Amino acid sequence: MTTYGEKIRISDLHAFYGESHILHGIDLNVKQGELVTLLGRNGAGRSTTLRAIMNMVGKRSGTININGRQTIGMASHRIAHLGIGYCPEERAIFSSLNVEENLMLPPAVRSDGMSVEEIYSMFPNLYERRYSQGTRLSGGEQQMLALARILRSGANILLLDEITEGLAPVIVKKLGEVLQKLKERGLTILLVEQNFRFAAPIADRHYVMEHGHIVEEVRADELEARADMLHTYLGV
Amino acid sequence: MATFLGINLFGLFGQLLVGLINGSFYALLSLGLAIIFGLLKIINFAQGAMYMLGAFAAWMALNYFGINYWAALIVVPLVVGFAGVVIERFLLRPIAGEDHLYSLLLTFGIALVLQGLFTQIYGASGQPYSIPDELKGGTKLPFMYLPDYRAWIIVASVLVCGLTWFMIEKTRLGAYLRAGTENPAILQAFGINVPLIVTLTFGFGVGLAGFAGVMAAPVYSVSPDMGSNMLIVVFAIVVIGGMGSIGGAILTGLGMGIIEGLTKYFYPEASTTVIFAVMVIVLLMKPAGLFGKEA
Amino acid sequence: AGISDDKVKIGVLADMGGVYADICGEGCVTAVQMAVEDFGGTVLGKPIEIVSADDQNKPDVGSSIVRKWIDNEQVDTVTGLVASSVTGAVAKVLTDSKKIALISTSASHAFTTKACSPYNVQWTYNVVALANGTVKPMVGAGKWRWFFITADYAFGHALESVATEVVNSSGGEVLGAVRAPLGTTDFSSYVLQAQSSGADVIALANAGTDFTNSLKTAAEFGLTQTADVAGLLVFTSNAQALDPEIAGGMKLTTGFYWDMDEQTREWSKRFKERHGSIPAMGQAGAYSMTMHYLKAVEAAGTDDSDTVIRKMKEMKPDDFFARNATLRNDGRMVHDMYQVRIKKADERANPDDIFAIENVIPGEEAFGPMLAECDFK
Amino acid sequence: MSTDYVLQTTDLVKEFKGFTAVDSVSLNIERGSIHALIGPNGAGKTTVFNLLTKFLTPTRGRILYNGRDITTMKPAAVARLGLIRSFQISAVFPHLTVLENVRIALQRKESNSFHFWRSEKVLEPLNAKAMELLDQVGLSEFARTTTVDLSYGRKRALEIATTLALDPELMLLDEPTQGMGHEDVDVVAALIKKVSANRTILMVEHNLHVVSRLADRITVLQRGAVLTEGDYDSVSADPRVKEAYLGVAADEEVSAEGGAASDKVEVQERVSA
Amino acid sequence: MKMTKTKIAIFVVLGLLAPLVVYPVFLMKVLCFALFACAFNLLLGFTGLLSFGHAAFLGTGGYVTGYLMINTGLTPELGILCGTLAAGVVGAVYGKLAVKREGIYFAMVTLALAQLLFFVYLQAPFTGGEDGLQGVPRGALFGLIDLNDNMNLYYLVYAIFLFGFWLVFRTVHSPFGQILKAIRENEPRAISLGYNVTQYKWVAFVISAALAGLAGSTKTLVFQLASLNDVHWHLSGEVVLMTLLGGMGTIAGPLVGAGVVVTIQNFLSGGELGNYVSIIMGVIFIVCVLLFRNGIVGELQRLIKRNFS
Ligand SMILES: Nc1ncnc2c1ncn2[C@@H]1O[C@H](COP(=O)(O)OP(=O)(O)OP(=O)(O)O)[C@@H](O)[C@H]1O
Ligand SMILES: Nc1ncnc2c1ncn2[C@@H]1O[C@H](COP(=O)(O)OP(=O)(O)OP(=O)(O)O)[C@@H](O)[C@H]1O
Ligand SMILES: CC(C)C[C@H](N)C(=O)O
Ligand SMILES: [Mg+2]
Ligand SMILES: [Mg+2]
Repeated sequence: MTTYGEKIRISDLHAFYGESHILHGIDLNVKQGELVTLLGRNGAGRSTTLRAIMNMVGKRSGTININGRQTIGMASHRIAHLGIGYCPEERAIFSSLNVEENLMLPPAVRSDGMSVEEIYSMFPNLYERRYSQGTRLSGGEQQMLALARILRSGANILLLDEITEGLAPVIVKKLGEVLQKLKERGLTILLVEQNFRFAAPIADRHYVMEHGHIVEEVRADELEARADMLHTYLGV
Repeated sequence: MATFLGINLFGLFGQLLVGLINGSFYALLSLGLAIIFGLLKIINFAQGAMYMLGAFAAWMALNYFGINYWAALIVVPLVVGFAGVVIERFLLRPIAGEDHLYSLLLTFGIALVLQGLFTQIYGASGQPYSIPDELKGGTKLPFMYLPDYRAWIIVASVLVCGLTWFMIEKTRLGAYLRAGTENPAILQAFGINVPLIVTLTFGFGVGLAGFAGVMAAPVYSVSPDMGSNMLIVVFAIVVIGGMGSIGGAILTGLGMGIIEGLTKYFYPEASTTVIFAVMVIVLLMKPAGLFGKEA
Repeated sequence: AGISDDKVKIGVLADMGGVYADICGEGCVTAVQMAVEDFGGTVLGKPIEIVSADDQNKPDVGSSIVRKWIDNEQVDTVTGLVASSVTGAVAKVLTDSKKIALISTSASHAFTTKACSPYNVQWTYNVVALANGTVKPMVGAGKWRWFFITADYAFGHALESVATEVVNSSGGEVLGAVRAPLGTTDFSSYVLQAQSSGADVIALANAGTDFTNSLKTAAEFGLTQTADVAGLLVFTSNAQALDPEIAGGMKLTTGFYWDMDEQTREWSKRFKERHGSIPAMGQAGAYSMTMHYLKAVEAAGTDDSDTVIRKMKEMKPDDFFARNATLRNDGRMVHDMYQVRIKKADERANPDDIFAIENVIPGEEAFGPMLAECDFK
Repeated sequence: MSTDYVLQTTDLVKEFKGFTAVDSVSLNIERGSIHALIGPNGAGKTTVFNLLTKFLTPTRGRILYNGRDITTMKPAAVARLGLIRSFQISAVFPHLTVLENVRIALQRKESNSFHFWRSEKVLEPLNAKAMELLDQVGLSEFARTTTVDLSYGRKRALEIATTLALDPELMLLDEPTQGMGHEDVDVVAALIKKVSANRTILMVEHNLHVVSRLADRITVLQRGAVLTEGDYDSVSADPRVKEAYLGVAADEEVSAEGGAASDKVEVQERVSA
Repeated sequence: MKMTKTKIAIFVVLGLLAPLVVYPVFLMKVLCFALFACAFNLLLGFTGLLSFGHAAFLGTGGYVTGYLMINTGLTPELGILCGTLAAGVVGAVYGKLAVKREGIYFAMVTLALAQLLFFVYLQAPFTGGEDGLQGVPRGALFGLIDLNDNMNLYYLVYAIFLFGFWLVFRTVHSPFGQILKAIRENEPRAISLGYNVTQYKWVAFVISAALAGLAGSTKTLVFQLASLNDVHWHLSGEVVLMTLLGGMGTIAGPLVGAGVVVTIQNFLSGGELGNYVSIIMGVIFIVCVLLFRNGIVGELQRLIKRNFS
């Protein structure tokens, strides 16, 4: 079923937290080198989609193919070893580890990850504060660290949840550049983002979610034309 | 007799030393509990039974297989640890998502079964296990006669506690442990086999109790209820130290042993209650324990 | 008159798995079975039955078992009876229901003094005999200053207080005492307390594994080299369990020793064949008193307690165990006691060769006089 | 002073181990008004709420409620004075019925809450009042439903009914429309408007549409401190607010400091441009 | 299971007739433990607090009643009343310390406090230490009815049990019980509604402790003995087992659980199977936790619900 170059293919994905049914049959796919966003209002189920891919929800059904491998029955650490890096919404910096330990924590899932030097040169702040406790970092620095640690692991499929939240504009700009560069390297990115301005210029496609369904798919070149639709789903 | 301000120094130092020895066992056991609690949020009620199991395993190893004390010191913790692995894998994992009270009750059940089993087989009165030849005899200190084996207990357990602390606080594996304590789900999403770590951690924590059991066999008689008597005190120590704090468990364990020793000297009637009294005071002043983080 | 419920049922309450299990556990049951068999299995044409139970050395466990036996299972008398704490509770239940308590192993003298009852019979020994037999000669030999490590319950308290009286009245002095709970596993702090008292004699007012553990610890801390350690109550099985290095030479008092003469050896051999080890004094006592009870039932022609107890006191006990014996009106069986010494390793011909009898104490001297208020006719 | 303030804080500070989450905040909440607290994520809004309702103790500063110093009072005591909050995460008693949920709140005013020797039948007189409240929020037909089975929006409504049952003088609502579909948002906004009669409301809200519709007065927090205060028009025109919260800097550069709301506004601006 | 009038009547009559068929002392033991478990369940099942030290209250009741009956010649009803009050007082003090903590911490704190009391009772002169208080007289109720007669005593115990059972039932279904339920469901919300939840938990704790003391006092009268076993933590564990097995948070569960556990113990005690008691108890714990967390009554209720509604 999988066409060549398709890194993520999801069909009829349902997900639950305990009794509550959150995702109601999601279908989506992401090709290699593509950057795709999930849009939608709060609680639409975008974070849940990423978590479901990582098998971090209560229960899930349907099919999720990563690199052509069905992963619905896989434990989450095995999924990571298919080359996925997940950057959660809540950042999840570990307070009992220092910055460097946080950075070194995820084991390499592929061999061609960024070296520590590369990472420090990209985020000099982290280098300066490498021995301080993880959660003593400013919010922005924590966000950088959360992203940096999955880049180091060599993951080539990135699931990023609201990575610009709480960041100063200059860092946001820089993150945009980083993502652009990663894309050029051939990495595949699934991005959950509230900051539409950030996402629009770098994304190839957008999925719009509502109430646990995917309600629209918009290519980058259709954005202007379908502005009204976006307004209905995302605007107030 | 050396006295100072009416205090019989021989008696005092002697009791302090015995306190330190008891403290060594407290430290080993509460360290195991703290590790398990930290990562799994399980109050392991079977920790005392595992300690008992360690002592019996050493006894059985000697009497059935001719394995001597020194070999038992290595083999038994592994065996007990393996028992822990089995327990975690087949009994605790199925209830991992439930209220933590259930794991407490489950391990309580395990403790009852083990204790009953050994009472049934070996009787309640205990089996003798002699001090290894190398450590028979003692050293004449100015204030008391210190049996070599008791000295060895202090050295060995401080060493093991120290190594464990180092491993958890300073190594990569320890980093996984600490991270797993905070957020196991994310750690697993990074590709780390958290269930395996959890199992091994439980095995390790329990193995520490097994180690303490082997250490205890020659000085306390090997009996089925040796663990349950110890366990409640160790619980109080963990509460005093602050649940889940590794360093806290070690320091509080040793410290409480010493306080108990002091009480035995100055007011022996209170020696069995002093730890609980300290616990009450600590709870009133610092509800999260001496080294615990405020909830 | 006649036999109630068409059978005589004997309950054996003992410690089946605790610190006293070797002293009076399954062994007491075996001894009682032997007595019933030797008696012929029936009395006045009715069968004799035995039930047994584990009291776990806990008064509440013991007394609720006995209550059930009496109310529900037609038990006529209860024997075994090990830890004095349990016996205290059980004897009250038995007296309330007018049943005889055949106390084989409990040592407290209370059962024939301040807690005496017309239904109590105490057979083997008691703390008075132990103190008289062991303590008196030691003080006499110039060991003036004493310190006690005491089992913290009825038995230990009784033994300590009786022994203290003996020490004082013989001109010695008691420097102090520590009380260790029954089943203590680590005696080191108690031993240190004893050591820093500077006493000449550290007396162990405990028994069973408490005794072996405390003696071992005393040896470990070098106490045996600086002072005399006296075991006030030592059973053969405990002496056997100890390294002869540590225990050899210790002097003590016992109510029975298997290797005393032909009679004792004959019975003990039979016992060992069935039970696997030589009999401890309580086990021999349990046999002897069961026998005496059954003889009294036969002689009285009934199992009615009041009649039987009167008969028991009339008849003179006399067998391999009870030498020069009478059962006094207070329920105390007065018989010869023995001062023995634990043999050193090189003296022992075989593993069962443990005590050397040094002296026989006549019963009157060992147990002392009867209290007037306990003179039940 | 002519203005009547229900609640006043002076130089409220909350520090977490060296980190200042709330930095000298002085608020004045006018009686009878709807007052909104807005600001980027992490600005300290929830922390201020927690301070006001005593779930956290201030490091420094004072809180006056009806002129009375409540800085060191216990949460339950403050609630009894009529200062009631609702939670960011839905706060109901899931396994009680909808009616019981409201009744628990009504019971507070009764003197029988410690009466363990009486039948719960003594609570029945409260049912009528409870039904009335449920009616107000449109839940009367669900009175006998177990609360877990309610949809998200209805739980939210129930929570408001419960809070109303205490007849609060000052109601604190933390993101009452969070996680709602826009139909729900409108319903809840209307509900808030309706219940604001005769009481004061202080709310945290990211949805600027709701804020503009409801709020008489708005305080903008940033990095724990008050950035500015005023009515909707003056606040939304303030260039600092534009930069820090709305994310529309003077030169129209992208600013990501804003959270969810700012971006929604931006999308709106973009698509309707 | 709804408590209909007929069901209650059948239940009461069964209890009245039971001693004609079954050994009354056994029945009294079941009733004492059932009352103990009901008291415990008021905390665990209806307030969500797992106390692992409830034996402290049972034992206190027993010791105080025993001591007074032996030494002052008080009539049994007064002895029981004093025991109950004493347990309530200990409960009030322990409760103050314990209710500040939650979940596992609460369990540990109650356990340690109970152990503290255990050691105090072990050494205090008035408890008789290891020997216990032996030969407690049963006396005559109001100085009139001789309680040495097992039948008379049975009906007293039965009446006490019914009272305790009723009180638990009443508490659960009272205005106070409503608040307890709310606290168990969502504590922060209850606080924000203005309830002083520690106060409510404390009151529940005291009621539970006093009822446990009542059970202990009654038990002492039945067995004429108060001993360390009654304050030992094993007993605290046993009452958890009874409640878990019967079904926590159900009204009838503790009664059923106590009945089953006491029957098993009675069946095994004494014989060669003695040591299996603890093994079997342990296995029941494990099986309950793994498979029937709702307990016997809870599972039955579920079955009935599934099949008839
Ligand atoms: N752990 C959980 N347990 C129960 N329900 C949850 C949990 N996490 C999320 N939900 C619910 O699932 C739904 C989808 O949440 P999700 O986090 O996927 O939304 P989102 O689209 O990422 O929105 P947000 O902007 O809030 O991040 C929401 O209604 C939320 O309340
Ligand atoms: N208990 C705490 N310990 C340490 N820091 C805290 C604590 N609680 C909050 N903070 C910090 O205080 C700051 C303010 O948090 P607060 O929750 O008040 O923000 P907010 O304005 O409500 O944000 P949001 O819009 O995301 O809800 C944040 O940086 C947060 O990390
Ligand atoms: C077995 C014996 C040592 C029992 C002890 N003599 C007692 O009375 O308790
Ligand atoms: Mg999200
Ligand atoms: Mg907030």
